[in-house]
Amino acid sequence: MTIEIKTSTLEPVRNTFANIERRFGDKPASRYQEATYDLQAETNFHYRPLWQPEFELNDKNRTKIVMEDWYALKDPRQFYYGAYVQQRAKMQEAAESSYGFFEKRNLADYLSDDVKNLLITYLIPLRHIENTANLNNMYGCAFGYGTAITQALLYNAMDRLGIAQYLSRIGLMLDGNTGQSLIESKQHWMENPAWQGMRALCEEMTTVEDWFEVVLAQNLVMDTLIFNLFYEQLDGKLAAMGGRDIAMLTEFMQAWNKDVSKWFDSVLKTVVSESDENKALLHAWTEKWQAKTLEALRPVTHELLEPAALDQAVAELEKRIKKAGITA
Amino acid sequence: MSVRAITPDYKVQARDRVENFHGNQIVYVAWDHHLMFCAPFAYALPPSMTFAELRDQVMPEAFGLHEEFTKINWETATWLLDNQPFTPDLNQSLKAQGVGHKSVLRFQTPELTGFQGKAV
Amino acid sequence: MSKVYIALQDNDESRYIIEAIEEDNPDATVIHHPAMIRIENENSLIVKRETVEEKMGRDWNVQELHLNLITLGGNVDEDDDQLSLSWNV
Amino acid sequence: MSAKKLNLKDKYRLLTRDLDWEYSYADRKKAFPYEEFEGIKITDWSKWEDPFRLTMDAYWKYQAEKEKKLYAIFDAFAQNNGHLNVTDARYVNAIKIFLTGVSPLEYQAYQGYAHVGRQFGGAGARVACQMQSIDELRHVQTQIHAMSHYNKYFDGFQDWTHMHDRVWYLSVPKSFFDDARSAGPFEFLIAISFSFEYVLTNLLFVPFMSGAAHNGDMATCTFGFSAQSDEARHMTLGLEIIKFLLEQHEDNVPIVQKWIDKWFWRGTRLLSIVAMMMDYMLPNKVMSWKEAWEVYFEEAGGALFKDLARYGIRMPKFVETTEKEKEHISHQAWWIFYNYGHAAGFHTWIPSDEELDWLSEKYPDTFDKYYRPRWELARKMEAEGKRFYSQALPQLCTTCQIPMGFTEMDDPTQIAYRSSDYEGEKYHFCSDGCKHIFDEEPEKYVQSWLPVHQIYQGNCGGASVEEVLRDYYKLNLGADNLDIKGSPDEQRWKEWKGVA
Repeated sequence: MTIEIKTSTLEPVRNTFANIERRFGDKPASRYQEATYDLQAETNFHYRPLWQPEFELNDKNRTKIVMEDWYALKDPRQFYYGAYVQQRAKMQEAAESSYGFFEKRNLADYLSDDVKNLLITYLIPLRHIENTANLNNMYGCAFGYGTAITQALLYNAMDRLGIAQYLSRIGLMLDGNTGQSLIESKQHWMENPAWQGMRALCEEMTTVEDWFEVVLAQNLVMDTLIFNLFYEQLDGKLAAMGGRDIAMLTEFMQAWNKDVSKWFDSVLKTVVSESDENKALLHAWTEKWQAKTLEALRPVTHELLEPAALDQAVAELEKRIKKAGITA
Repeated sequence: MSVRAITPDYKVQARDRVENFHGNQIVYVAWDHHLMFCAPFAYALPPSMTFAELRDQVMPEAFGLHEEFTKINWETATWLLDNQPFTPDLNQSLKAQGVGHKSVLRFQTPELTGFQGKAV
Repeated sequence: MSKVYIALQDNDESRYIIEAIEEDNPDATVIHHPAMIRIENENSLIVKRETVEEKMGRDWNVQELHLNLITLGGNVDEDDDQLSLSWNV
Repeated sequence: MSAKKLNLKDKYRLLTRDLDWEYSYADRKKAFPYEEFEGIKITDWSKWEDPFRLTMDAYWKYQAEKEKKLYAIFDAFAQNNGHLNVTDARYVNAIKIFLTGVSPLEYQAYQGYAHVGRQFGGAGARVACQMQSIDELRHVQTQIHAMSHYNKYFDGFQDWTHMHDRVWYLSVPKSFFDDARSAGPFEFLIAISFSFEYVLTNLLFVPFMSGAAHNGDMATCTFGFSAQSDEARHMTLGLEIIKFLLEQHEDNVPIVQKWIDKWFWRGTRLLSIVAMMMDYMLPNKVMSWKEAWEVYFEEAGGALFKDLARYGIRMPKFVETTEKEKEHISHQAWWIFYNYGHAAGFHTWIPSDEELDWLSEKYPDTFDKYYRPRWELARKMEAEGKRFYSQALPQLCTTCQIPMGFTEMDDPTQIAYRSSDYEGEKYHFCSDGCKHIFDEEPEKYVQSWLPVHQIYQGNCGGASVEEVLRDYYKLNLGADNLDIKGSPDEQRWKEWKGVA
């Protein structure tokens, strides 16, 4: 039996899910929209958490930031899982070919001991900072409100783990896969006086209670300073020391930083424009964490870079703060 | 046993306290061995309602769908209140005869064996 | 005796993997379900990289197994050369 | 430089666990505050065996490959009107339950694993949980995208997330996951990674996805199997966490056993919905619930518990009851929905002659004796023009929240009643298992958001059931609910297929 289907009867009954229609009208929706908006449970929670009975399972009061609609914090990159992993897979492929090239040509052998020492002392320890960034973004993901921001925080957290692993691989390439350079670099992190301020700050950050505060401290303040100092500025210094090839290995981090800054700047802008109270909070937090981070970074940048390096990084941070509209 | 929480005084008020029902109380009613009705019914009733009102005005709407309902001889039907044998007093209020908040009332009609005699 | 098992999506790649598993585990039983192939064996089952590579005629990473894997039962031990499933009985 | 090369295990350790360090400046307990209150003793996190060793670069690579394949099929499915290829319009109701009842659980799993993926002090366990968190997000999102096309052509999908927070039968899965997420981090892992993922989800995914394949549903089958490929990693995490806790300290054994008892029972109750999907909702049947239970729990679970016996772990409490229940629960569950089909967001129906005979064959000891008569009554009434719907709200079990429709397993004509008194209030349960769970932690379950009671408390809008369904649940009455017969779904299906 052949069945003739009239096209007229195959008209859709509706274009998208009702929650998406309520937000954007009755028209076809994007995959990002359908996979993001209103996914998180809003009401009628059954039991108070045994670990935090003062809150509901999903609770807007875990930060002092107030948003009428937390889904306003949409991701300009429109990352849902599929879009995210496919984008990262592309970056990974490029990184893999650089790492492969570096390894195959034994480029590590051409690095001077000075360069190697510098990397082990100042670059590889960043993997511990990335570990903290992973924790802080996970914290925001777990305690944040609404899929728009929490999914982006999760992607960010996983990225940080990825970056920590790339940094570790740089170490493994330096030591011929013995792990010795990672042991040494961890010793620096644990004992070298230059790093202790940063280590103390990382430890402190993981005890902050307000999720938006810690996400801001990490993704705006610390990241802007770290990425400027340890990738952009250090890159120049390495080139001058005959370590230009290292740039192949940190390109992922640089490209990544650009990608997430775009997202986080847009989040901040939206939060600021929501209310003066939000703006004041962001301002206070930014000041507080900027002071702490600069203090912590001073010894290590002092040893590693030119005296003006820190000012240059601060200028970069101030640019972002201004762009987001975070003022007193 | 008791719950193990981060604080020793993990205590949340019971959600279904009688005062939350705006003057009503919950009473569950079931007809044993008549599984046409998949589960006992839950009613929100004023505690002052008489047993006769429950039986003759509230119950027929749902239970009346069963063809045996009109054949019930209420003189011989037996009752359990919260699992104990119980003889209802038609003219007394639910509350006065111990039908409390979240009480279960079940009745049995052994001569009526359900659809096809299969307890349906 | 307890059975361990592994189930793969029924597709071309899986067929080579199954062939390899059958070769390395001669006592294993292969069961076909709609869209799924299940292999079970008493106590242990092993997937060897080398054998899969032989069947596929290309390099194969043990972690590629995850692309076609549906489910498994048993204690897992995975390294560069193989994935094994076992019960400690 | 030494030439010693690292093996995969050591390399993975360096790339994950070694990122962490002992705190000297801040109080580590303040950074990881939830590790102790459950009474679990961890003496050495470094004993954690990573259940699988995917670094992020490999994760991105393999997952992107999976996603690429999956979305290619979704696109093809939508372009070719794949919904026309399913066996029957009835089938689609099974996936309505999936989107409204299961997908939000994937979301809760994403949240739950994010929480423990931040809170565990051991980096190995933390990273494993983080990966599961992002996988679970993948699952909810691919499910939405798979169902997106169905939503355009069938009723009942459109307000799935709103429904999940409110609709009576969806409080069964919701309370299950709320219970797990509100528990401490170790209980969460035993509940979800071990009891649910390892012991029970095969029963949810494998037969059901095989069923989707068998019923022409390419979209569901594809996301299902693709999701299941992550599940294999998650199951391995489930087995690892239990071995880890049992090996860390002998005091953990009774705590873990208590959680296994609780979550096994809570899981079996949740799966009664899957049981009815398999036995009643798939037009082309794959295997009966009873068979699935025997293969995926009795056989596979039996092997597992034998393996765990060396730690002093025994089979879950009430497992004997499930041996009897496998003969009954699918029938009792579908009957509940048939009774309350006017209040459900999907369609219900009476099994066809062929299906009744299949059920008799699969359940020779129970179907004709106890359940066929129910369907014959339903048929008789339908033939008389009286398709019946229950006219009063049902009593619910305080723990599992399913209407009290389960019987004594030794007397299947008698509804099972259990109750407890706690602080002057009565609480009712469908089974010894549910009563036991309440009695262990009454402070938790007195909070249950029981839909029937909430309606009576006036917390669900309107005074009438119709208003609750229409305004609070946002069901499109007359379209989403009632029998498949005469539904717009059925009508459209007939038009597409060119049958009158």
